[in-house]
Amino acid sequence: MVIQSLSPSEIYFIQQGVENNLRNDGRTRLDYRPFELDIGEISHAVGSSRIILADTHILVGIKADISAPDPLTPNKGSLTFSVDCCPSASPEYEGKGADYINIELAKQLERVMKDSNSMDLGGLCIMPGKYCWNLYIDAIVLDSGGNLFDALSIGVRAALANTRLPTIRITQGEYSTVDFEVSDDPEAMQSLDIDGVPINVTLTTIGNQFVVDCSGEEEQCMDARMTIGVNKRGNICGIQKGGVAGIDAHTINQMILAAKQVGSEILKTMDNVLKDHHIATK
Amino acid sequence: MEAFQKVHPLEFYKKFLERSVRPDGRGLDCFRKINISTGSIMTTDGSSFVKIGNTSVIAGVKAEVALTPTQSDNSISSNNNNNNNKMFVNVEMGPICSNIFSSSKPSEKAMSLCSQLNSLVNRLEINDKELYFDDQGKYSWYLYIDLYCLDYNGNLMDACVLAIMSALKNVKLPKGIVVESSASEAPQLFKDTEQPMRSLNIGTYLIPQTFVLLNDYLLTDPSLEEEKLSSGTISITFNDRFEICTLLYTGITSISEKILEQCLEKTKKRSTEIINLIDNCCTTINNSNNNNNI
Amino acid sequence: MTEKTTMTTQYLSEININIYTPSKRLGLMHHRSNCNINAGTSMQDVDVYSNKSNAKEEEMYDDENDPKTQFARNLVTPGTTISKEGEYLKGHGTFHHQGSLIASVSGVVDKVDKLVSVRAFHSRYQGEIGDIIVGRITQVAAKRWKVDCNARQDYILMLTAINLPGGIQRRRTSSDELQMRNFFVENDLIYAEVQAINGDGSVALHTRNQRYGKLMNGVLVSVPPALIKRSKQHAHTLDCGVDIILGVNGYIWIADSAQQQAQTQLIQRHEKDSYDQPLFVPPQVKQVSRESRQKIARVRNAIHILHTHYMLIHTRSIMEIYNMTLNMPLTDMLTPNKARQIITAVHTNIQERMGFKDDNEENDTDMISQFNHDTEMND
Amino acid sequence: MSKLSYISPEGLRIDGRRSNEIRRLNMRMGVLNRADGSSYYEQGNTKITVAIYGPHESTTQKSLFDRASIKCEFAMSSFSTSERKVKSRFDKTAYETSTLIKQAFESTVLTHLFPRSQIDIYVQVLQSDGGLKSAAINAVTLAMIDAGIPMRDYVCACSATFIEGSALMDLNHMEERSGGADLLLSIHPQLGGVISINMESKVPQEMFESVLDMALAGCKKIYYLLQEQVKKHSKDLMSNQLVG
Amino acid sequence: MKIDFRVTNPIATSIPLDYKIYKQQQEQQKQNEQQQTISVPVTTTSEPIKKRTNRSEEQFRQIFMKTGVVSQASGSAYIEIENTKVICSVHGPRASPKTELFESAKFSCELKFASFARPGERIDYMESAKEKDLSINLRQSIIGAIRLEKYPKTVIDVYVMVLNDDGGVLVAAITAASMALADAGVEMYDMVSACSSICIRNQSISNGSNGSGSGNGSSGAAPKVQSSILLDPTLQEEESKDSLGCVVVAKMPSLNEITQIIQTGELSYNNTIDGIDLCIDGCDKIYSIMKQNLISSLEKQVSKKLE
Repeated sequence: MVIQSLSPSEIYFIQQGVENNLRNDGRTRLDYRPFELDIGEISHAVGSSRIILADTHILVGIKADISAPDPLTPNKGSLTFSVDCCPSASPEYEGKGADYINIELAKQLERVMKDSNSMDLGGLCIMPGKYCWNLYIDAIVLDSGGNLFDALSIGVRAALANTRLPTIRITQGEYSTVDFEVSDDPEAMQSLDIDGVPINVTLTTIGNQFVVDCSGEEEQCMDARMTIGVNKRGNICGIQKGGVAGIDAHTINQMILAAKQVGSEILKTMDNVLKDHHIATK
Repeated sequence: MEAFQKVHPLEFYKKFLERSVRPDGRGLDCFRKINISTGSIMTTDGSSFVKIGNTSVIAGVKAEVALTPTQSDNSISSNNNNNNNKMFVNVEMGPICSNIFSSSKPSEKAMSLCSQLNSLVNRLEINDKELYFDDQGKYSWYLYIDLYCLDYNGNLMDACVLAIMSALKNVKLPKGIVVESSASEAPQLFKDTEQPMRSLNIGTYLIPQTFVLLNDYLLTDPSLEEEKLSSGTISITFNDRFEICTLLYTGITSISEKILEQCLEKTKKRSTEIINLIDNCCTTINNSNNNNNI
Repeated sequence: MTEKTTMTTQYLSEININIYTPSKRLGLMHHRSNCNINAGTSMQDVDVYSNKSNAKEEEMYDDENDPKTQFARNLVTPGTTISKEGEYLKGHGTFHHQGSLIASVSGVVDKVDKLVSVRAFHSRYQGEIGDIIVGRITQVAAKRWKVDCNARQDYILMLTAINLPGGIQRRRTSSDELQMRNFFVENDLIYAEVQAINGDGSVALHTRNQRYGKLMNGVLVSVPPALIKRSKQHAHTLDCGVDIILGVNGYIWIADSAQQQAQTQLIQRHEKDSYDQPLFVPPQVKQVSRESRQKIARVRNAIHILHTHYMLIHTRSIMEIYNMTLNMPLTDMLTPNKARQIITAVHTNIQERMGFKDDNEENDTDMISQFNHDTEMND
Repeated sequence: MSKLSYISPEGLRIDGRRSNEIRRLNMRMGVLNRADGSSYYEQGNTKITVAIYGPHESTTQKSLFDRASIKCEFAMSSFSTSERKVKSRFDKTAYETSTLIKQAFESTVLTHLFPRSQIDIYVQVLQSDGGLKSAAINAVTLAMIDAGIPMRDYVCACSATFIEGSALMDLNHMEERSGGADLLLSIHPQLGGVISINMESKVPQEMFESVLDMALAGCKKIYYLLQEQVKKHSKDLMSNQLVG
Repeated sequence: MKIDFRVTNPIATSIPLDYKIYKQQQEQQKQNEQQQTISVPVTTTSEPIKKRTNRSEEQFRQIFMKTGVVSQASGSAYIEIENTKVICSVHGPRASPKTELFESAKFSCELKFASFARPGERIDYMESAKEKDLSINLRQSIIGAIRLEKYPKTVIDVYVMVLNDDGGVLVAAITAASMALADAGVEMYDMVSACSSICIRNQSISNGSNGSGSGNGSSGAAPKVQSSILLDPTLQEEESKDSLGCVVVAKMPSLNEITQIIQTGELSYNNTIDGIDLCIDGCDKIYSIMKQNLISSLEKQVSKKLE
């Protein structure tokens, strides 16, 4: 089926639904659809996760390699994000169609995850100035049913939680060359601390109300979208507005408050799920 | 009147040329107003902004350091002879300056201009000593000159040459210090910010002049319209000892020596005017000079 | 604006987020997937198949009377030959090859004396004359509209095949052609009937009836067409006060019946007297109350549950789930394991009813008997 | 590379398989909701998902008046191979595989039933450990059946090679890079027709027979497993309705 | 593939560092020579923020604007915010090569950095992700203000070139683009003005650990860090290690609608809200300056035509 485009009366019906806080599928304005999260499924990657949020199906894989760090930040590793909306999500993403969406998604992830120094990149550094870990975080959107920003950030956070990097021992070789051995016994794996890693909460204004986690058809009648990154400490880690229409200042404050609330809720639930997964895969 | 100009541009121009005047009021030989301002870009070692009538070009020079190529490298380097191409010119004509250029594929005009300017820039007799980073000359400066056309209204060649000249005159190079650290690591290069910066003295001046043949009238300093209607363009660059650095003729009809002589005469006449133009723009050298007469 | 502030703060507290382990396990991680035959280390190969490499046309080994095998015998996959001699007629989903009839889709074989056809599980809708469908206008072309009906290609609605406003019958002039846009515009939902199937496979629709026309102020749900049982009547009013149109092509339209009646009366009045001005529907006619919205949402979720569990969709199965989830909050119907509980409960109900065999179903066959061919054909 | 012996003296290969065994298969159908047909196919460590849209109104002008046109796009995810390399969908190998799939299914799908319409096939490789082309063809077959698109027969493909004097079936990445003869065979198992044979390196005549037979046996085995999976999937689908 | 005619230098060149800073680091290294087993190469560490000399925390940098600078474009504008210099040209509603009907105009933005725009090494020409990201944000901010349905089947292109980057590039680009669109006579609901603010950790209180200070896992509690909010930051302030986060707001002042908000870095809820409020009334101030400049430019153009 081609991306559903709705008739004016359907859009009006959805707006009325949002107006009196009962959406087409019975959810209220701040209800999230139940989603399924699975981690550690791709054996080649150091960390991976799969998230199914109703129709949206995203797979995140993380690969790592060792290289010299960026001269500006000698004692920090690096994170690189890339998103690929493959045409199986919708025929619209075929060929060059997906370029802009991929960049926007990847840049939003980078802004939320990297600039807000949420991850302790120091931990990724093996030897300041000489060697550090570079993490390449790649996400594939297999099926898109609305709300890609949130699903992507939850998937990336889960994949980071699942990352296991082999421990490296540095021995001072003669005449100041440095050699190090990679020990790959599964027990002595170094995992990352994802406590500070934020997730996105996207609020969409339909009519003059705003809703969370909008489905594919609700995105058709979206006026404006605001994606807000929230982390466990309740801080705001990145805001980006999308959509054509403007939003007045008062609604923005409310949106940020709602995002903080919903974000901390998701983070809490997510961490228990990751804990049981952790115990299950031990 | 506009309708006639749009429908039959050539006849429209012929009417004017008979009385040896141009539609915008200029005579055949007079030039559009030129103004040059330098030092407007803080992040460069030297910059200039040239505006000839409506054509405006901005030039920025960035100086970077590397090992001076020893004599052996010198022989194999390509044809341009002196200061073994330590200066690199790049021209960008993006969609900013006019809607005929697209951002994806670079235009041929920019490419041809770029190669001409690169060969021209090596005509400036700047001896190697000027570009030495440290006293022994082990390291030397490399100048990257980037030209961006901000408004394309004809006669871009002159604007670019003037921009390069004034930008190079505006260049300030700091004194270099080389610190030999432990054997293994390469020596570290520093610039000494306490001492005053020295400017680059350039051997000669480049005096550019472009003419256009419009059904056997010779027009100087053509605007975009005149360039489009013309059957040939001649561009000449002299240095201050009136030696010809470049002479380019592109056009559909052949031209006689007589016209060439005329062009050479006219350029000679005008060279003094351009030299003091370049000089006075550079005499007001003060870093905070960011006059905004763009 | 003040109303909004109280709205958001009031229910900020009870936000419930629920995360599950995936029901459709992909089993990407090799050794942990529980569905393969013998759990061994990931690299160890399944050699149980190697000795059966020369499997010929293997026999079904289940016992005869279990309904599953009785059904399983009819199951075919592409390429299996249905009959060697050739006296059967070729229906849908089959093709002739060197004299023998071979199935081209995987599905259930329906043999009606000479005609053999195979009905696939998921497949696009194949129009048949007289089918009632719901479609969405994709393009306004010269003298016709192109309509997407979840089918192999867009169906065509000719300008001549619609009722002119005011019910007058006349030849279509070029001025009608110019005002096509005020009949139907892109993305409009229409309720139409298949009029004819042309030689080259393209299908013509018509809306030459009072009931047909543009659908407004409701919700559309799309399901695989195989789940909609072809029956005489497709527009129903469920006893919970919700209008539902089960399009044979898998598009289902749900709307509030009270509001739809008010809307149709308004349109009829408009058709009679002021059909030349454009139709204006006042907001109070468009208004749908919160309770009816809840009913519509419950019906929509019920259909969603039937679709995910691949069960036939018709009024009785919808109402079955509707009544069962009356006391359950709407959002619970979305959660996967709650949905599974509902389905098992529905199964046990049908089991008991099947056991008593007391109900004399109206002509609508119940789900089990639907599968022996004779009853289904005379529908 | 040190002379790695591909077959140990007892006849076992690097990953412990015998010469006539295929890697473990794990398949699922109907994985994606929005696509008409979808499948997830796993052969050893090679993991592929396929989505099929169609037959639907053909968007481009190249719609054929008498039959459906098939479009295929093959993409590898950047974390699919061991070292990370961003492979665009437009590099040579991707095009080569997509045309191979397109031709294989143009001869199998009964395209004359849907004039002027279009079938889109999108193949996405999640993890690649050799045998990409054969795994992709088998995965697309499953997705086609899930989409209910009428086909003459299954299309089963298998690769085979000739290393150190014996023919091996279903190669993984290391065996593919061993430089031996690499043959890809795709057939209609029940109608018996061969759809395509791709052989890149030169092989003596008599060796060719044994490699071909090995590939044929591989295809038959894969066909048996595919059919098993389709039957199981259909039974699951019908189970709700049947038990009632 | 773009054929790259650019003239490149075979020899790899680099930027010499500042000798003064090098000397200070040498002394500092000598003191703690004992623990340091592996010598850390000297790097350009971003120095802490210098107190603002010429303007207070809530004051703008000096702004100069001019429209109609490019004769060939249908509308153009040049803006200088002290050292950030941006030129923008609009090639107004022109026929679109694509044939299919679309009722509202297509709007595309492109932002490019001149290779000498940023301090430090010369940027070689390549379509960097940073430029693409800025173009997307620029388009996002402006598209809400243009009445696209007035120009069916047309394309409006905005090209922005950054000549000198000293912080606030996106702010300058948005202001220049809306001035250029007004100059091109494109119908707009309102001009879009933009403003940025930054949240800086005061040196005195900070406990030295970079990143978000001491808030360890106590969800909801903002880190106990004294921070102040500065308006219109320069590049040095933006990239210093003391900056906690930066907020950019684009707004249509007369309709009082915010068309774009971008926040980077980690800020507590109150800091974010204060930053946004500061930007909002910053936008109103800039809006009045934009109006004056536009009117004076139009007057000059009209007077030139009358002569």
